[in-house]
Amino acid sequence: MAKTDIGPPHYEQMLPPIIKENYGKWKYHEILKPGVLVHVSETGDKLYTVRVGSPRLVSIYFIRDLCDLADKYCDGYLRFTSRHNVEFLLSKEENVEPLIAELKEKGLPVGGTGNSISNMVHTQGWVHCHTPATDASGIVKSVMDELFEYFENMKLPAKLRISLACCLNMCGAVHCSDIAILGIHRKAPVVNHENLKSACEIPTVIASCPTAAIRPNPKLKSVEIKEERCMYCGNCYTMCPSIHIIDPENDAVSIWVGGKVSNARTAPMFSRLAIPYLPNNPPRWPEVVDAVKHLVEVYAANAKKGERMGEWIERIGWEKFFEISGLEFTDKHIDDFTHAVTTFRSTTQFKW
Amino acid sequence: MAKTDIGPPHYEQMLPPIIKENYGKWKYHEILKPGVLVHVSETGDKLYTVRVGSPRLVSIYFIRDLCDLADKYCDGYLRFTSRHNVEFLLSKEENVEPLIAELKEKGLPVGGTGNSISNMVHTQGWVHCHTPATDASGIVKSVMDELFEYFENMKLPAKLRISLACCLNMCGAVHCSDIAILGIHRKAPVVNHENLKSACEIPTVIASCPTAAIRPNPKLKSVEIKEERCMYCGNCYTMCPSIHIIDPENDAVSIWVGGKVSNARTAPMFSRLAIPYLPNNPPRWPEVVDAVKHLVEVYAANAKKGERMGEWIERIGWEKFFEISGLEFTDKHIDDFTHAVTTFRSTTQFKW
Amino acid sequence: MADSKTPLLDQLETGPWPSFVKEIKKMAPEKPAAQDLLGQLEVSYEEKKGHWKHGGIVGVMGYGGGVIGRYSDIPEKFPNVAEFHTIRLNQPSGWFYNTKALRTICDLWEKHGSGLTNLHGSTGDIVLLGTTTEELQPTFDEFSEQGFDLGGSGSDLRTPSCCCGMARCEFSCFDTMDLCHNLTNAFQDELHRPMWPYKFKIKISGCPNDCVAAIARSDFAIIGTWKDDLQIDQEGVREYVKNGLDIEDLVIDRCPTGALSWDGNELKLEGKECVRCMHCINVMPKALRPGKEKGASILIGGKATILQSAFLGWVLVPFMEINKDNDYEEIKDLLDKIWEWWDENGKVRERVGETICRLGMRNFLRAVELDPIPQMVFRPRANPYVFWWPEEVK
Amino acid sequence: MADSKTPLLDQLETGPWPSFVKEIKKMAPEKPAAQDLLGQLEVSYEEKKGHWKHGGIVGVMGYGGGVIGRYSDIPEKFPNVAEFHTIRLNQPSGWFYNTKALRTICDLWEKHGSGLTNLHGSTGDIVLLGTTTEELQPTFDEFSEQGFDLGGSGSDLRTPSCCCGMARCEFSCFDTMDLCHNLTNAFQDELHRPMWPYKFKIKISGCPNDCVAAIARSDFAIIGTWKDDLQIDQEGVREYVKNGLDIEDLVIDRCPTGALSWDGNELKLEGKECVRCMHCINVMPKALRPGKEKGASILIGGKATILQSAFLGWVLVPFMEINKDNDYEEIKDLLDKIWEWWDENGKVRERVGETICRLGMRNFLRAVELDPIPQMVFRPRANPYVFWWPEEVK
Ligand code: SRM
Ligand code: SRM
Ligand code: SRM
Ligand code: SRM
Ligand code: SF4
Ligand code: SF4
Ligand code: SF4
Ligand code: SF4
Ligand code: SF4
Ligand code: SF4
Ligand code: SF4
Ligand code: SF4
Repeated sequence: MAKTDIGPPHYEQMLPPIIKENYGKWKYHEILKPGVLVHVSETGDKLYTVRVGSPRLVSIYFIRDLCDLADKYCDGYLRFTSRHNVEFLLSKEENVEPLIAELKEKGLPVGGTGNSISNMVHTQGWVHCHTPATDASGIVKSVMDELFEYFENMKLPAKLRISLACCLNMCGAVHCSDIAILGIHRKAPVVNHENLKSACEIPTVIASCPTAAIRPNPKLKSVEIKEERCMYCGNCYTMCPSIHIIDPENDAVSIWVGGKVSNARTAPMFSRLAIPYLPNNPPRWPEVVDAVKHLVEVYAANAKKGERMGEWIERIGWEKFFEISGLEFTDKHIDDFTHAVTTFRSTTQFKW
Repeated sequence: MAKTDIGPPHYEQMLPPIIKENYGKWKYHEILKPGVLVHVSETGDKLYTVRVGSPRLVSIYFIRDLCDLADKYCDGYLRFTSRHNVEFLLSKEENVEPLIAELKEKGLPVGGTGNSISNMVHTQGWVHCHTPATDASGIVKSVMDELFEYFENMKLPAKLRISLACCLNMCGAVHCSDIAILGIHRKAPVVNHENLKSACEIPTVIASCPTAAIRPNPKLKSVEIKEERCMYCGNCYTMCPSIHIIDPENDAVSIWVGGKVSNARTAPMFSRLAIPYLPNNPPRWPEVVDAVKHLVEVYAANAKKGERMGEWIERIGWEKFFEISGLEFTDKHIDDFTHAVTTFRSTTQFKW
Repeated sequence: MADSKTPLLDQLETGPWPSFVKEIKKMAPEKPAAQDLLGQLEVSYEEKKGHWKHGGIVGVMGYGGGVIGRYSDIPEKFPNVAEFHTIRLNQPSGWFYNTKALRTICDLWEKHGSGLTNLHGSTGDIVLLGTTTEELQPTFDEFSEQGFDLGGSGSDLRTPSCCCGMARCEFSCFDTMDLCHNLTNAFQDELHRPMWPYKFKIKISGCPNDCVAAIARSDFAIIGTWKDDLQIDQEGVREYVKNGLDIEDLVIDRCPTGALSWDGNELKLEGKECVRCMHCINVMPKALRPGKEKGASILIGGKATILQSAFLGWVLVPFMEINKDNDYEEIKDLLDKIWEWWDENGKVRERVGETICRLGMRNFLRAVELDPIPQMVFRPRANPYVFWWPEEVK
Repeated sequence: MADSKTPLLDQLETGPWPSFVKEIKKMAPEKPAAQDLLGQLEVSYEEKKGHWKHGGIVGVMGYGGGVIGRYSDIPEKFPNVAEFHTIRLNQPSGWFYNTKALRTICDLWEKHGSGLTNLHGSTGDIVLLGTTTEELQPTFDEFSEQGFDLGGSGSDLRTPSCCCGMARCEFSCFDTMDLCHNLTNAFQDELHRPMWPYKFKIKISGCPNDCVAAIARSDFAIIGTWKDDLQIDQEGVREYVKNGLDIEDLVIDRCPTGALSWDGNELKLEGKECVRCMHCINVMPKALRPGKEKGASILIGGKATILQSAFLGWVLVPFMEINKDNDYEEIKDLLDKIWEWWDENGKVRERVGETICRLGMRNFLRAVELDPIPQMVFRPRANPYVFWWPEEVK
């Protein structure tokens, strides 16, 4: 039998010699050009990093290609980033340009550093999950195609992080992204009473609803959903397969803005609703792509240098953001969950 | 039978001629000295106001004294302020000093304008209410005696508003005061099951509890209080006299800081817990008086000119406020009601 | 207990601040109720607890509110405060009085009650502190004859109040006192006959300084504001600077939106950045004034702690013209719509702000026929728990 | 359905960004599962809906997690993805690889699965995308033999992850990768055998830039920080200015607490005002560095929306020394205490932050034996609903 609980391979095996030797000794870094970093050690050693965009959903052929390049230029070492980019780690400066040339040839983009749009954190969508309100990879591809120049250069006011999650579970952790794309359901789920009886625990199902929209239906030994209380989070569906929420006519995409994670300058911020509804239009989701592009351009044109999306909006005020961006403000933008009242404008200070 | 629904007397009858003539024409004002304002009209007319501290709980003799003064110096007109001070309204500058002299003689303080401590908004306490955890007028008298100089001069960085409420109903609306004194109960109320049966509606009593600490006791046809869930707000007692919350051994006083109401510079702010417990020590509540005085002095010594208490604290950070003031930080300072999570420090930014 | 000693309370007669104990003592020789109040209060000071019983329903004919019933729980010791009810009289707008009116109050209260008052209660009423059940009706009858009426109590409209406004303040953006008087009279029924889920308070401030704390202490706050740029008298500004005002530190740097700049000679305002906080005007009232296109912001939901914790009122209507000429029709219409919805949807003892939170702003806005706008919120929602209207989905 | 056409997906092969469709197609000739995945995905694109059924419990021996069961709801059309389970492999710290290891993964996955992966999943695992129930155990066995183990899924500890830290970053305040590796190994049982109310995530960033989004995406965030003043190389600062950096606008004015000033020659730091936000260091990495007294802040409670809306982690321990020498004892002790309390008190599907909110920080802090300190909150409570401990009252 196989050994269990051995844990992951030790990271030390995975480090190129230059990193082993300079571990903890890095002094400073520079971005030499988009996608290319150099880290300089106290020892004087220099480590070059070439960052490469990846579709994340990759085949073993893709990985083997990466390995070939790493063997050729990087002593056989490479890494991935927290946003699913690939990073080639070079100890020799003279390898940088040849590597880049070969990457270009293979259609692999170099960029994502500094004030750019990096790879999109995203999720499974129709490729592998059972709860999605939209696809993940398809939208990512469409958006990144359109915003490609922002990956390859660093002309934005600051970093801009775009993420996507295909349902409210938010596996893409879109809740703190400069721009977030979120798949949403828009109709109360339908209960299959016949199945529910045997498949699901009724108290658990009832407890799963954040808005207490579910009550028991003792007659049917099932549950009932109070439609006007349901906001389609899908949590009951997660708990119980007999409650069906997927609905191609109404499933859609929403856009959120202004989140950030870093503690630089301002505290981390949540992303906030910008566009409540855009239709699901595969294969290229033109409405979503246009909306994201528009937001990027409005931000690029108006923010100060060094200002993240949310920092810019908070400085000018959300009322100005809606004006400048031309987005419609609707009752959906007004929070109505637990902390709603903390978002209500309890001052006479506002701009016309 | 008496006429009903006639409404209050018309304000026009109550206005001195100089105000009637210059109604809506005031151009600017100046504070000539503490307690003395002049308002200058576009017509050139000048209205002098002398502001006088009042105990608020007054006898008809006090009012008649005021009337005598107003008849003598103010053409028979005066007003009260939103903080229960008296304002004498003079059309003749030469009357100002004689009025002040006579006020002093009668022991009535002149002040409360500009960067001062004005009169304390407060409540009934043991004088007239049934739910108080402390007295109102007695603490006010004790605090104002001690802080008297701040009423009579204007040497604070900004206005400082102190309020008091004798129970969580907060009739003194202490929730947005620079310094708030709040009477608190500290033990779960005791239910008189025998009475409750007949005197109170059980569903209403249960619904009255913000923390759902009350459940029915069908056996006794009464209710039961889950002690560990009760935070002694007294709301059940308000709804039902058979639930007794007053407890002289544990009733006490708490101190809150940093609230404000005006929209000037910063949005209005809630007062926040500074001192969770001080004992009820009539007749002069020395612990409460000392604590308030200390807070005023710490503020006066550290805030920038023009900065309200809450603005100062928010600028330096609450961790610094606790350090500078020497107040103890306890688990009681950490919110645990509905919006608690919005007060938790969700950033690595803080001072040591 | 006419001869009770009050050593504890006596200690509150000294010190520079005027003493409420002295006030009670002033009435004591004439009023046994005042004497017993003092006695009972001394007991409270000894025992550290109040001695009033839970209220009781007392009142005057035709009214459901305006009187707070109060009974001693030691009437055997203090029989003269066995009944000690409060009458709330509606104050005139802005708490202005002629001495004749005040003397009338004194005379009538000397006749019918304890002779003790609060000027004023913290909602704004003239609080007549302490009389018997029997005296309530006669007291009211005489006050009514003299042109006074009751204020609110219970689940009704509470006595509206306002700052002195145009009567004594150059900042006032509309006539607060007239509006307060008008609304109070228009809603006499709502004020006097409790019929709602809970209390409802209206407070009116002439500008964002909010001198009646409307945003914190009223369900419906009317706070003056303006739409155009604030008015600058450059000469006046220079005068302040000449007289030593550190304009950079105390004005420019404190503007919350950086709308102001000073080049040593002229104060420049970026009008669309100004959020009308009043700060610069407050510092330089001789030189700066609110704009000319004046009106008010309406905020909804303010209240103290009970039940769902304190709320500060939030923007419902960013700008409303305050129109004396049409008898303030817009405000009254809005109030009617709000009350109708709240009355229908509010739970017992639920302030309107709490009902809105429970049922969602979207439902409330639909009911009162207002469009959602960004000025209503600091920022949009962060959670994705969005509701859709049936007509919006297939 | 080996010959299904995919006109919609084909449109995603064009454009400059690398195409996941191409990746699937690369595998299709060799792997019927990849071919059917493509086909089923095309159906999803046509119908605008997913075609995967609600999960199912599948796994490997000795483990309660690490595999996500997945079944097609149209297996008759796409029999090769009738079963299409995911295996989560625990990545090495910092996502560093040698090509040998990567090639091993490829080879094994070519043998046992679809040949498709996510590098990486958004929790950080190597996600092996799609195999049959039958293949699960053999796949695991071979990976185990090659030194790989499963990651987390279900109500257990999820695969911890960390930024590259000292391996490739000058800002790192401790050895993120070693800590991550150490904790992962120390808590193998917690990682592999779901036994808690819900999932629990640990993420580790070497400094407040938080490059693994620990504060937003983990229940327990370990984020590097320091206690003394940040280090300034004045020569380096002058160099930046000489090269055209607008230091006033881009550094001084952006410091959140005004801790910095620049006199044209020297950068002055008011050390006790600094909140270690990293901004100035980020702008001038050649001149500024974190202080020398390094460690980490521990934040608790971070998570996405479900159920009580998203939380950002909040400060639990402002500063903890990160001590390799004692095998990170302090952190492990703290984790044990937290888990013990949460396990006992948490409801089903309640993240630890939600349990804390429901039961109150005071109860939590007592359980984990930490003193309340102001750094834990932005500001103290505004509502007066304060609880007292039985021993504090009479
Ligand atoms: C490689 C990576 C860490 C890893 O172990 O994988 C990394 C590496 C670096 N980060 Fe990061 N960050 C990485 C994800 C993040 C994330 C997480 C995310 O995006 O999901 C954040 C938080 C983002 C947010 O706030 O929403 C992040 C916030 C930062 C910041 C703060 C930026 C700000 O001002 O808000 C800096 C500082 C800076 O760039 O000036 C930073 C700086 C850096 C530096 C310069 C650190 C250094 O000295 O080496 C590295 C190169 C940055 C660059 O791309 O220009 N890194 N960095 C991650 C690359 C992701 C990618 O492929 O794009
Ligand atoms: C008389 C009164 C209104 C009334 O109708 O009764 C009043 C009158 C004035 N207020 Fe006020 N305020 C009055 C209560 C308030 C309140 C309400 C309260 O304290 O409960 C506030 C909100 C306080 C708060 O934020 O907590 C208030 C916040 C202001 C402010 C804003 C101060 C700030 O910077 O936050 C100003 C502007 C200023 O003083 O520079 C102001 C300014 C003024 C001016 C200068 C307006 C004017 O041009 O005449 C008046 C003289 C002020 C003074 O005392 O120096 N008034 N003012 C109230 C006097 C109460 C008293 O007896 O002390
Ligand atoms: C007399 C007065 C205090 C004072 O000394 O000035 C007062 C006295 C009482 N208030 Fe009040 N409230 C008074 C202004 C307020 C205010 C301040 C305001 O209106 O600006 C508030 C906070 C603002 C607000 O409404 O949110 C206030 C919030 C309460 C509450 C809590 C309401 C809430 O929703 O949070 C209660 C509890 C209740 O209604 O059962 C309450 C209840 C009471 C009762 C009736 C006690 C009770 O539970 O039945 C008190 C009667 C005392 C007595 O026997 O005389 N009183 N009460 C004030 C009314 C005088 C007047 O009419 O002018
Ligand atoms: C594979 C992955 C998405 C991806 O494409 O990368 C994923 C996929 C799923 N997640 Fe997730 N989550 C993944 C990272 C996340 C993250 C991000 C993170 O960890 O940084 C989050 C948000 C952060 C957080 O935990 O709060 C996340 C929040 C959820 C939630 C909501 C949890 C919550 O408390 O809010 C659920 C719902 C649940 O647990 O039932 C969920 C549930 C699921 C399930 C198991 C669906 C379900 O309801 O049973 C998905 C299986 C999809 C499939 O069939 O492959 N997933 N999930 C990620 C794990 C890969 C890996 O191990 O590396
Ligand atoms: S976000 Fe929702 S649909 Fe997408 S992978 Fe996660 S659980 Fe599945
Ligand atoms: S979808 Fe969400 S809101 Fe609707 S019933 Fe299910 S759990 Fe409740
Ligand atoms: S604050 Fe409480 S005790 Fe004081 S008067 Fe109001 S209701 Fe009565
Ligand atoms: S005092 Fe308040 S918390 Fe305690 S049982 Fe009564 S209503 Fe509930
Ligand atoms: S609220 Fe404004 S208008 Fe009214 S008194 Fe205060 S400063 Fe004047
Ligand atoms: S009123 Fe306030 S916001 Fe407007 S310019 Fe003056 S200080 Fe700035
Ligand atoms: S979190 Fe800090 S230490 Fe880690 S990679 Fe990012 S910048 Fe470097
Ligand atoms: S690290 Fe941040 S807070 Fe500290 S000095 Fe630099 S910019 Fe200011």
